[in-house]
Amino acid sequence: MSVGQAAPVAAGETPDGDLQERFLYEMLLIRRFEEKSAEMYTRGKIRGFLHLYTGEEACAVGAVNALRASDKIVTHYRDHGHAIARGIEPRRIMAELFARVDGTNHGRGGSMHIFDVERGFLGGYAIVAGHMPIAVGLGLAASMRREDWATLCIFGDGGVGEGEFHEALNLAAIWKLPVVWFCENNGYGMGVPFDDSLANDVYKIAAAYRMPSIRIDGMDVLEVYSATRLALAHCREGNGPYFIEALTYRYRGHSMADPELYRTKAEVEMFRQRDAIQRLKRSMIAAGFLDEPAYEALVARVDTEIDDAVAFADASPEPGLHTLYDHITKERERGIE
Amino acid sequence: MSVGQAAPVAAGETPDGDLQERFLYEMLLIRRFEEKSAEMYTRGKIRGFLHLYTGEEACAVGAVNALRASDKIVTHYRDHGHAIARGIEPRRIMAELFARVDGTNHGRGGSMHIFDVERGFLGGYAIVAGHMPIAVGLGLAASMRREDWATLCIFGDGGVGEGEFHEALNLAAIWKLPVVWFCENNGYGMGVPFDDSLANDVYKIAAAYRMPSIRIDGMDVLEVYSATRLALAHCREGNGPYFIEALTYRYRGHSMADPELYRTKAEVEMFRQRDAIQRLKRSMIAAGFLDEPAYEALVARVDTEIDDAVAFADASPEPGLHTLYDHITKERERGIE
Amino acid sequence: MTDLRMRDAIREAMREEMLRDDRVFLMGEDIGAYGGSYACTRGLLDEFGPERVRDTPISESGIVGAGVGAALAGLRPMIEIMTINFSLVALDQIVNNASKLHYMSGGQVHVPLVLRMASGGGSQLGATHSHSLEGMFAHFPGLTVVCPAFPADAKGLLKRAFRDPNPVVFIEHTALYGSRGEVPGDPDRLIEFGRAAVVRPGADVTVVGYSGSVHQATRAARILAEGHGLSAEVIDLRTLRPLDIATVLESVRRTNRAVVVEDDWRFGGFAGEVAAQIMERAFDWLDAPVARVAGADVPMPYNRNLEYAALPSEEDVVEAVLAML
Amino acid sequence: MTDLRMRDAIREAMREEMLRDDRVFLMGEDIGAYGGSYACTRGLLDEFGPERVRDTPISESGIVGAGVGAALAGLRPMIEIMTINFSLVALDQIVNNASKLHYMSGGQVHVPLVLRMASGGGSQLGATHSHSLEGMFAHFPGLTVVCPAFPADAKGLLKRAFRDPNPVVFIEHTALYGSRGEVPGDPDRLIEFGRAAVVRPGADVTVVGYSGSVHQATRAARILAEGHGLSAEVIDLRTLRPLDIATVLESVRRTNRAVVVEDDWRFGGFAGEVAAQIMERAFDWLDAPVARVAGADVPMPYNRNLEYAALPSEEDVVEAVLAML
Ligand SMILES: Cc1ncc(C[n+]2csc(CCOP(=O)(O)OP(=O)(O)O)c2C)c(N)n1
Ligand SMILES: Cc1ncc(C[n+]2csc(CCOP(=O)(O)OP(=O)(O)O)c2C)c(N)n1
Ligand SMILES: [Mg+2]
Ligand SMILES: [Mg+2]
Repeated sequence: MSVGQAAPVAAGETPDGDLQERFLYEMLLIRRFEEKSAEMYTRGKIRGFLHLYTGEEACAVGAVNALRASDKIVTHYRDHGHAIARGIEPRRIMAELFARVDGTNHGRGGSMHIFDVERGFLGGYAIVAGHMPIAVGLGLAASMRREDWATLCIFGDGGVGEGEFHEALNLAAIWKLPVVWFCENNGYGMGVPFDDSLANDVYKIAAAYRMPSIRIDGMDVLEVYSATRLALAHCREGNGPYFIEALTYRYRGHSMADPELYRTKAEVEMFRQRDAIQRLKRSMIAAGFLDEPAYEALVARVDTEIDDAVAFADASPEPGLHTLYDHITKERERGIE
Repeated sequence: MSVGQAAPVAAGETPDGDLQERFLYEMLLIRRFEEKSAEMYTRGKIRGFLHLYTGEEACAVGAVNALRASDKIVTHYRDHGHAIARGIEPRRIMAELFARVDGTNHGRGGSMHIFDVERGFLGGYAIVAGHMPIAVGLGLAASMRREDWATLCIFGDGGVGEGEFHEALNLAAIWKLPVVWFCENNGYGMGVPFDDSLANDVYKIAAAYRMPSIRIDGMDVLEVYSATRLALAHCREGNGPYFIEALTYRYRGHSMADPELYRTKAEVEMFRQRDAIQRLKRSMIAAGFLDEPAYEALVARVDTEIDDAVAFADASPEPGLHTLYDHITKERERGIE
Repeated sequence: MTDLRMRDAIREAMREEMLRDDRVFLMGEDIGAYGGSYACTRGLLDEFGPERVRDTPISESGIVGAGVGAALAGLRPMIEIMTINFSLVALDQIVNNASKLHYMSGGQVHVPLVLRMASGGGSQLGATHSHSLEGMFAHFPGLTVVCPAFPADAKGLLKRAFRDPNPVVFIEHTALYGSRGEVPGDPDRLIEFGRAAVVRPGADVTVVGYSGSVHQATRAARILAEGHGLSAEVIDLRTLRPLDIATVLESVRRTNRAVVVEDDWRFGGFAGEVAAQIMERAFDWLDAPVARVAGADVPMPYNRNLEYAALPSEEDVVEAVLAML
Repeated sequence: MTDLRMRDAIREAMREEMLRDDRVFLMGEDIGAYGGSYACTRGLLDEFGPERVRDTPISESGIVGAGVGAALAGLRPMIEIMTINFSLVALDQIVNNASKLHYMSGGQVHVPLVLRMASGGGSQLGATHSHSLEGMFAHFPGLTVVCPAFPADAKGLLKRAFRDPNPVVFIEHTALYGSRGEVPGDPDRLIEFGRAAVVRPGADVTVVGYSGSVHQATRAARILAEGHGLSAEVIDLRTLRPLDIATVLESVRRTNRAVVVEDDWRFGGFAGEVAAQIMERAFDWLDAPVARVAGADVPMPYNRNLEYAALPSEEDVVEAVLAML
């Protein structure tokens, strides 16, 4: 897989220094969160499946920062990065990974299913492509109510193989719904190279549904940000859905269980050379937005925040056994209107 | 829906007079079979769902006649025409509609599920698009065994909305399988106009999987025949799948139960003016392949064959109740090798 | 009280709920111009327009998932899955999304979604179009499964479903769409979930059914009364989940005998669950094992005689009752 | 006899059948380069190449349907569905095509297809990834459903599945992949379907399980023997369909008490079918109602303690037995 050509986005307003610093901070925060999660997993504090986002930070930070507070997000199980970029406190996410009551889902969901309804973060989903039709329904609600919020639906390249990809894109297109389809193409669906899985490039398949569809460099946070803003503007103007394929790469295995028999260390190294964080750091320094001491200060802030997250998670109690049967159905009494 | 532009098929060898007469005979046979089936349905001889093919005869006759004996067919529930064109005796099909022991499936299947394994007719399927993955498996078997037979998969425009359309086309494309996808676009999925169902033309969506994809006039049997031959040649040369969208029209309701609230008589009339049978008759007369007496003789032969089919079906016994539990699983003793 | 067909009672419930609550909308294949393949939505497109009565492509998984999404955003969607046979291509959306999101999210979101589907055999539609999968749906925590047998219940339960904050699978037997019954006009008459109905009181045996099988049970009860001097109590479960086992147990403790009737395949069907619960909780009251009268364990054959033999009939119920005396 | 892990016994069965019959091939997500998400196919790609060990896109419905088609054309495909949770998106292919075509076609075609899938909870994978749907599959006529508990059975039953002319759903409990056992080397040793095994003889109570629950039952039997002086007979069903109820009945008629154990949700689960059949056919031998020990009726929670509480344990089995004495 080769990181593709730049997107045809009106370069326009590049984010100012403060915003770029925020991007840098959030990317560092996500990376540190993931490294710490891996550590906590090996220490048995986190269990089940853990899919780390390391290497893909620019996608989450660029795309999610382009949203308004009223917009909605649905994403896949590799969701920590998106949740952090949406402003969910790392401590509440870490507590969820620890399966504690102060976790976003009070310990019921786990790593793959972060929810925060206050922030329009309507979940991480673990059935590949299973959340794409949900994005259609969110778009439908916005359009039927004539509201101007949009839905960002994030999924992986592997999801393109599923029938629901087709059904969802078609429905969004014929109903002209305000949905931004954001495909994080990290080159692999577990161990299967993307090129062996699909008959054509993702963004070309998507274009067949007659929606604007572009491929961007998912390891350039500024490009991701401006492309997503453009896409959202298109949606809000009532022009229907917009498709973005962001080329990126995951540095770690598919999950903590992955023996990584399917790729070489050299390939991973090649992509690490293009690291999105270092790239932004360099350009910010060149532009005079950042210097080494300021960078070190950011890193220090990140470390404190993540250490705090772990302490918070560890201090939080486990849900009591008496809660096992809570939330199977919303109480009907309160339910009846 | 407008019947679209001619296909880019090398006109090449138009079928000789004998073959054209065979096409004419088969189209007349199918139409008469369907008219008689409708009559038998109202008389209670046939029950369940009955989906008639009247108006679409050119698709079945043109496409199926392009096949070799070794090729395989899977199709949808509107399958009488394809079965007749494949040479399955109308009497055995009628007996199946009558639910009798001499029916193709011995009365177990019914109108929607005609099977004749001797003729590589591997069934009519009633879950929309549910047979498309089966065509992938047939293509896979041919390619793994290095055999040169191809599979013709016939489905309707409504099937394009299903996820399995996407999964099947993608699998056939990445594995370069010898499958001809034949979409009978009759303008409606039950009562929903095709244009409201899909974001783009069928053949353009199919083209996104990087297989040759054409739209043809499905009411011109000669065009259907030559296009399908071209597609089959492509498959046999190991070039992978080929997609054909044939524009056609059904004169009758979706099934015998259809109140037809969704279209006008005028629209139906317009398409009847383009009737494929009359069209072939006229061109054959112009070419000197046919004259009125010869045509009348064909019609008379058709009437006799269909009357015989009804008599045969009516005379055939119903399956005995003791057979209820037969064929749930193939006997295991015989099964073990 | 007006005398209505089942399909008209269902339409009336949808219409009233759409008039009451503008968050309610309908989506499905051919529910608009075509009027619904069983005519349940006929006329609603003209009254409410194409946005609230939305025809969809043939994409069950897509539209059920879209229903979940619209429900998450605060709307009250009703998705018509033309028949229960096609719910299999959408099952992942129903099970992994609709039924679980409230629990998985720790109670943050809920999914007020009504899924209507036509079910049952008996019309010679063959193996793929004659399923009765009510029991399969009832197996999943988070789902409510409703199976009305009478027009009045259909209306009261469907209106109740529209006012529930959770996903409700509402299953309609195709053989009952034309059946008539008195239906109360009161637009606020709801029928609570988990309340079985004693549709015919009796003393000698308890016959439990739901949806179509309630009618076989009732016909059998008449035959038993007239032909054999036996009085059978007939119970209509009305909802499979929640299951009102209390009403069943109260009856069985009086009659000391029970037969459970359903169209679905016997092996692994819902009747087994009901039979097991009766045994577990009324063991000492039983004079005979709980009997099951259910569908033959075969894919449904097209032939009429074979299909009739494959489905439970009132004669089968009568036989089962006589066999346990 | 060699001592093998469950996953290695499964691999050995596939490997031997591929060597024996060149019509056999494997297809699934990540079964090639990745080696299978539970390592069952590791090494087979190198030995048999990418055509017979085929990595597929994430298209469960497509690949299961492709398996049906390849089987119709005379091949012997094995489709690995990574986990049973993902079988829901392919269920229509399994039910409406694989299980019915032999019957619908009047016996003209048959579908020799093996569907392997990993099942079960206990690994904190959360609500969508912890299903035990064996009972759901067992409900469909035309399917054979195999649920081995030991490496030797897994090998003998899987080899048997490859030689069957019908679709076989072969379900492997993720918690057992690492478990060890003696496995006969004879490449032609097959285990017939529909033969339950008495894994521990006993006189006071019959405990029935399959797959993972056989081990809970056995541990419980030890506790009952050592702690309570009770002798429990443990029966491993091995296949749910066909179900060997005869072996169960023979045992219950001796012990007069039965407990059925499974991981799946209790309500509408397969244990209910087994309990109902025992009641129907051994009613007069029963000293107490047949008890069910099964999963709690909740979507699986991620938290470890909650998940443990949601799954049946040997303590639950012991309790159930003591409660019926
Ligand atoms: C329907 C379904 N099939 C299979 C899986 C198992 N699975 C989990 S993640 C994954 C790979 C997905 O790859 P991609 O969509 O590219 O996302 P990535 O992990 O690369 O971010 C697979 C096959 C699943 N969760 N759901
Ligand atoms: C999965 C599924 N959904 C819905 C149906 C009900 N149904 C039967 S035919 C049909 C319309 C199909 O239209 P099309 O594919 O264009 O074929 P046509 O009838 O026009 O030949 C529908 C919706 C079905 N059989 N299967
Ligand atoms: Mg990927
Ligand atoms: Mg059509």
